[in-house]
Amino acid sequence: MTRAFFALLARDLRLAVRLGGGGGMAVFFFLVVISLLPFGIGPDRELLAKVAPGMLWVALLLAALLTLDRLFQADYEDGSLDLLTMGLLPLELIVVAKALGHWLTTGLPLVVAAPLLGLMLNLPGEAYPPLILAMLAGTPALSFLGAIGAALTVGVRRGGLLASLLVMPFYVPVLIFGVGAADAATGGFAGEAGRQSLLLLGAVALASLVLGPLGGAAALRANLR
Amino acid sequence: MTRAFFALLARDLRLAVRLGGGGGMAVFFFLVVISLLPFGIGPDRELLAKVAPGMLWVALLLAALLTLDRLFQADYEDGSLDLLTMGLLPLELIVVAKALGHWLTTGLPLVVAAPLLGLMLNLPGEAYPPLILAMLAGTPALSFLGAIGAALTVGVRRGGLLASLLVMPFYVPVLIFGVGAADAATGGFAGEAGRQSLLLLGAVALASLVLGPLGGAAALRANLR
Amino acid sequence: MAEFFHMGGYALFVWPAYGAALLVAVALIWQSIADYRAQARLVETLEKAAGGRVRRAAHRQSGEDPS
Amino acid sequence: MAGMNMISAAQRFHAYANPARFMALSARLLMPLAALTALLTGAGLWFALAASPPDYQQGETVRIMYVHVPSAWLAMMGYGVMAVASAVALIFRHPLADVCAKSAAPIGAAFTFLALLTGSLWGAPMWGTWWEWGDARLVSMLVLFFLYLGYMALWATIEEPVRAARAAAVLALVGSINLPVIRYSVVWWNTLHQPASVFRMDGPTIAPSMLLPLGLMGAGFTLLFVTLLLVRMRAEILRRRVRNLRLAQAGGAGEV
Amino acid sequence: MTISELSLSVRDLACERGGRLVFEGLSFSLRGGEALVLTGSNGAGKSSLLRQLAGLLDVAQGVMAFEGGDPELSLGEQAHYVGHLDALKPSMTVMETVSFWRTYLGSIPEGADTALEALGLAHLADLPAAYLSAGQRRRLSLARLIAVPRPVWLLDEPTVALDAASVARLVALMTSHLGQGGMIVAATHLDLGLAEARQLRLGAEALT
Amino acid sequence: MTISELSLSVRDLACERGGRLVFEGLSFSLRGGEALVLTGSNGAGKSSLLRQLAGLLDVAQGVMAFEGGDPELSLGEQAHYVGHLDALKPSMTVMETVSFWRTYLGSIPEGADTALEALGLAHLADLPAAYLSAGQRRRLSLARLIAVPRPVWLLDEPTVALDAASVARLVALMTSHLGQGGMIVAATHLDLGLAEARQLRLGAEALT
Ligand code: HEM
Ligand SMILES: Nc1ncnc2c1ncn2[C@@H]1O[C@H](COP(=O)(O)OP(=O)(O)OP(=O)(O)O)[C@@H](O)[C@H]1O
Ligand SMILES: Nc1ncnc2c1ncn2[C@@H]1O[C@H](COP(=O)(O)OP(=O)(O)OP(=O)(O)O)[C@@H](O)[C@H]1O
Ligand SMILES: [Mg+2]
Ligand SMILES: [Mg+2]
Repeated sequence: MTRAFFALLARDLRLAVRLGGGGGMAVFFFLVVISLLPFGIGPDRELLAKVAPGMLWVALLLAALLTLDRLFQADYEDGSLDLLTMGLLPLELIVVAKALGHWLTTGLPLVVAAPLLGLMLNLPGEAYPPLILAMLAGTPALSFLGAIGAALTVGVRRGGLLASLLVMPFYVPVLIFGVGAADAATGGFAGEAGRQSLLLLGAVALASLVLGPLGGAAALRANLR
Repeated sequence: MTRAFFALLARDLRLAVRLGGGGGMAVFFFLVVISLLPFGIGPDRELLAKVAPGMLWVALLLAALLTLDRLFQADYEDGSLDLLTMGLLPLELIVVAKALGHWLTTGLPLVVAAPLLGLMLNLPGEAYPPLILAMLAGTPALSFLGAIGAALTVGVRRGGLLASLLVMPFYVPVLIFGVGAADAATGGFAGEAGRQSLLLLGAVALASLVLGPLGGAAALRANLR
Repeated sequence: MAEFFHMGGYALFVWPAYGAALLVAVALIWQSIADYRAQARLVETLEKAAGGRVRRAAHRQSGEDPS
Repeated sequence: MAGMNMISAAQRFHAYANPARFMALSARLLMPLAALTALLTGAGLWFALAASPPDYQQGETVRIMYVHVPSAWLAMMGYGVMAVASAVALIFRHPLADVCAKSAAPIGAAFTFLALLTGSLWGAPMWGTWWEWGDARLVSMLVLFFLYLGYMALWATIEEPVRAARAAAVLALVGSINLPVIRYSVVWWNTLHQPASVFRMDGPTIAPSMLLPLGLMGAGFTLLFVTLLLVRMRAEILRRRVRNLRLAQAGGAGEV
Repeated sequence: MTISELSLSVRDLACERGGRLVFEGLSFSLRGGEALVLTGSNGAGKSSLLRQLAGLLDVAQGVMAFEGGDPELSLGEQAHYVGHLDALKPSMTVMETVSFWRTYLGSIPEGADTALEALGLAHLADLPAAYLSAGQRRRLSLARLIAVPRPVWLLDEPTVALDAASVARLVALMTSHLGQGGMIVAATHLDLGLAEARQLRLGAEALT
Repeated sequence: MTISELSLSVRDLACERGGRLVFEGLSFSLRGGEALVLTGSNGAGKSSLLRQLAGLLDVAQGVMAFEGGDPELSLGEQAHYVGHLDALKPSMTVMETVSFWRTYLGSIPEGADTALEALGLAHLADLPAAYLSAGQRRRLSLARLIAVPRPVWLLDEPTVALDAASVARLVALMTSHLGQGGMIVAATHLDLGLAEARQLRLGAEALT
């Protein structure tokens, strides 16, 4: 069972890297979005610094959303998903393997790249530790909650956009607490508020680790018959 | 030939509507992105109004990017694109039909919805006319330039993200002039600067109407053999 | 009467609220009934067009008694 | 083989509440319900607009409350109905349950829209702002609206009713965690929006002169919800019959 | 469709895929009314050859000359290609699919029903393609052949997934096409039972 | 694979797709060592029945009982299903594909080569699946049957796209599986030439 789990995870990682859909692509996308934003807002450095954590989070969310359809759709379309469900691995663990693979190829690289981008956006130094902590806690939630949306739209041709739409409401708390954690540090009133946001973010992340596999597996069951 | 052109356009529109991937979906996505952004930036209303046109444009861009892969990928994967090229319609006109269909189902509905969203972002009233004019000129450019990126990545499995990356640089001028046109009005120094941005945007749009079909057709020719 | 419509200076807020409620309610009611009528008409024409055999099948599959 | 037992159990269940019986029952209920709705809403409107005093603090704007609060209640109740029906549909495979859930969504979405709109219209004079991004209740209400829209989009996109029903039911259930967030947002977070004053453990804290129109409007809106739900469920059942008839005519099901 | 005397001649054709040479030095010629059946083991290059004829794959070397058709059009523009992929849209109905191809490929949309009848799909006309079985999908792809008259048919394993009755129907359609002076190149592993078909066996020496 | 006496009995099975009844009242039983060949016109429900057996499609009505296998596992978890889709990843090589399925479905990854040899794919081991021809792809899907021992094989038109030599190879593999007490349900439009196979003709009366 653990062997099957890791075989699936390894396969997904390998495919992501081969397709060029792995970490590199997500980071590149992230970079481009972040560099588009100043064009949209204008080059005012103060303004930029003020909105930087928010921008980072929004870009993070979009990168996650954009790659959601990689989770199940490809496997569904070529018949692999049918065969995966015929193995001995419970559907819930299949969802976990897929979501984990998604996080390792999108969330994690983005967290690693985030400080660099903060630099581009003129983010003050003391905002980095809480920002990165928050991202480490928040990005798995994005992948695991995303798995529900992806599972709900599997089999819907070109369901990518629909999956984004279904998932967005669930991303809102992650975004709010994530920004809250970073903002608290920037705004000077660090300590309490920031810590609270971080704790809430952690709670959301933990909840998503349970909800994602359960909801995802239920949705797959509904869609695959 | 014109019959073939309109048959293709009608088919694409029909498919977009049937799949629920049509206008409604794009507008919905746009709405959600716009309502996510304030979570990221925080509830400061002045700040929001200041960055509103930029935000609207960035969201517009993302909605266009996200739907790019609808342009050719589906037709490639199921073999339709092969057959389409075996008809009498020149490849350039096939690209025009596809890009036009894309604009009618994403760009146009977004332009219609934009004022409502401006309201949510607290955009001042005098910014609307230039904003909408700019969007009307700019959104076709997004679809036609996007067609080049979509054509370049056709056949690359999960090329959606790659297409976004290729196209982004081309979108930058649209974004800059688009925001310029709206900002000029907000900033009070209407008249000259705004009109100039609008003119430049128009030029970009016209250029894209030529470049898109030519470049798209060339890319398809290279990719399909 | 004028005072009633004036709403203590807040007419601009109170009346749109009620107006919107009315509009939404009417739209919803109208759409629901129109949809029901359209479906009922469709059922009628389809059942008329189909023979008894097919009708029985359709009833069966929507879980209904053939009545 | 547990699945097998499940199916026969579900089929036994179907016998008790089949669509035909529902159609007959709802046809008899519709007219009385509609009449009662009109009566209560009419009376409510009379008290709300004319026969109740302005608030000593909020002046005439308090009259917005009589549409805002019932709309907000029904927005939440609509989702509640949807979630419960979805659970029943998933667990018992009851054929009416997913018809009910699907039909409730547009009504709930409409009330959510109304709550958002009237809230904004009330907020402008009271808080000096149409919308406040920092307020948990407003934001969670907007999220509710998106959940409704997503739910309807999912139904619209999946072609096969059986599959669409199950997928939508999963979404409705997962989304239902938003309901307590809306309800208790005023308690958990520091918000502009005022806390509950009607449905409280220690009884309502609102003046009786306002409680009467509020109660009437609340009852009227609830009845409107129920009436519309019945009409829409009937239309949905007919839609499925149309679909079956079309498919049967297309051939294939001929060998029944 | 008024076909004068058609002729296709292929000389010294080579095909390269993914950097590997699939076949080379392939020559044959075909006239109107004749069918060429391509056989050969898996990977011999049957599908590749058909795609080259259809203009969907580059010709690495060699010459293809098609005469007797419209001189302004390429071979691909005068040919039907039915490949492994079926080019169906799940949400479009059977009728819509055929009508679209009729209009797009240059006929009027009316009259699509005769094509559906020829393939035994008339009773499924209003069904979305998503609901079709494998053989029904295949028949819908094949309906293009009848819906739009084109002189050359390029068929890649056309009988896959078809039941016996449908195979017979297809063979009848092919025979009648040949009778009207049309031309067919078909790849197959089975005996199609076409009365007079020439055989071309690809890469007997190729690795299977 | 130690198979005690297997038996599968299906009683009064019904299948519904897209709201339409495809078949009902279907009953058959099968024991280890036996093959059941499903025939019937296009759209009769062969693929649907196979998916129901594999647990990939809901059973509208009826009972399926499988005995003699692992009592803790469902029929689907003890069966191989080879359907119309081939479940191949274009960027994974032939060897990687087979090794993955070995590990995932519960065997050790080593020994995948015997499966490749059995299907005549050994010389293609390092080629990505994107470069395979239709028949080579099909053989790669079929390699799963040998790579992981499972008592029940559910095959949907397994010979599609295979050349004559490969068909013979597949029939030999099927015969040997039956000889070991395994069970096969296969849908096909062709005569597979299995020595002793029982036939089940679906929906003879159905519209084609
Ligand atoms: C867009 C803005 C608003 C939204 C989304 C909103 C949402 C809600 C919701 C969801 C409820 C139901 C709460 C429950 O029953 O637990 C509610 C109740 C209520 N709202 Fe609002 N509201 C908004 C603006 C306002 C404003 C501006 C006021 C007044 C100044 C207001 C006053 C009230 C009152 C008095 C209640 C009844 C509370 C009770 O008695 O339980 N709301 N609102
Ligand atoms: N897209 C591709 N890229 C690279 N090589 C390919 C591609 N498609 C096929 N090939 C290779 O080209 C050769 C010929 O393939 P082709 O599909 O033409 O064979 P075929 O004769 O049609 O076989 P089959 O009977 O299996 O359909 C094969 O060896 C195959 O590996
Ligand atoms: N995904 C689907 N949704 C709805 N109906 C379907 C679906 N797939 C197949 N059907 C219908 O179910 C019936 C049986 O289909 P099935 O694929 O089982 O047939 P089959 O016997 O395998 O035919 P073939 O020989 O063509 O493969 C057909 O009438 C078809 O229209
Ligand atoms: Mg081939
Ligand atoms: Mg089949």
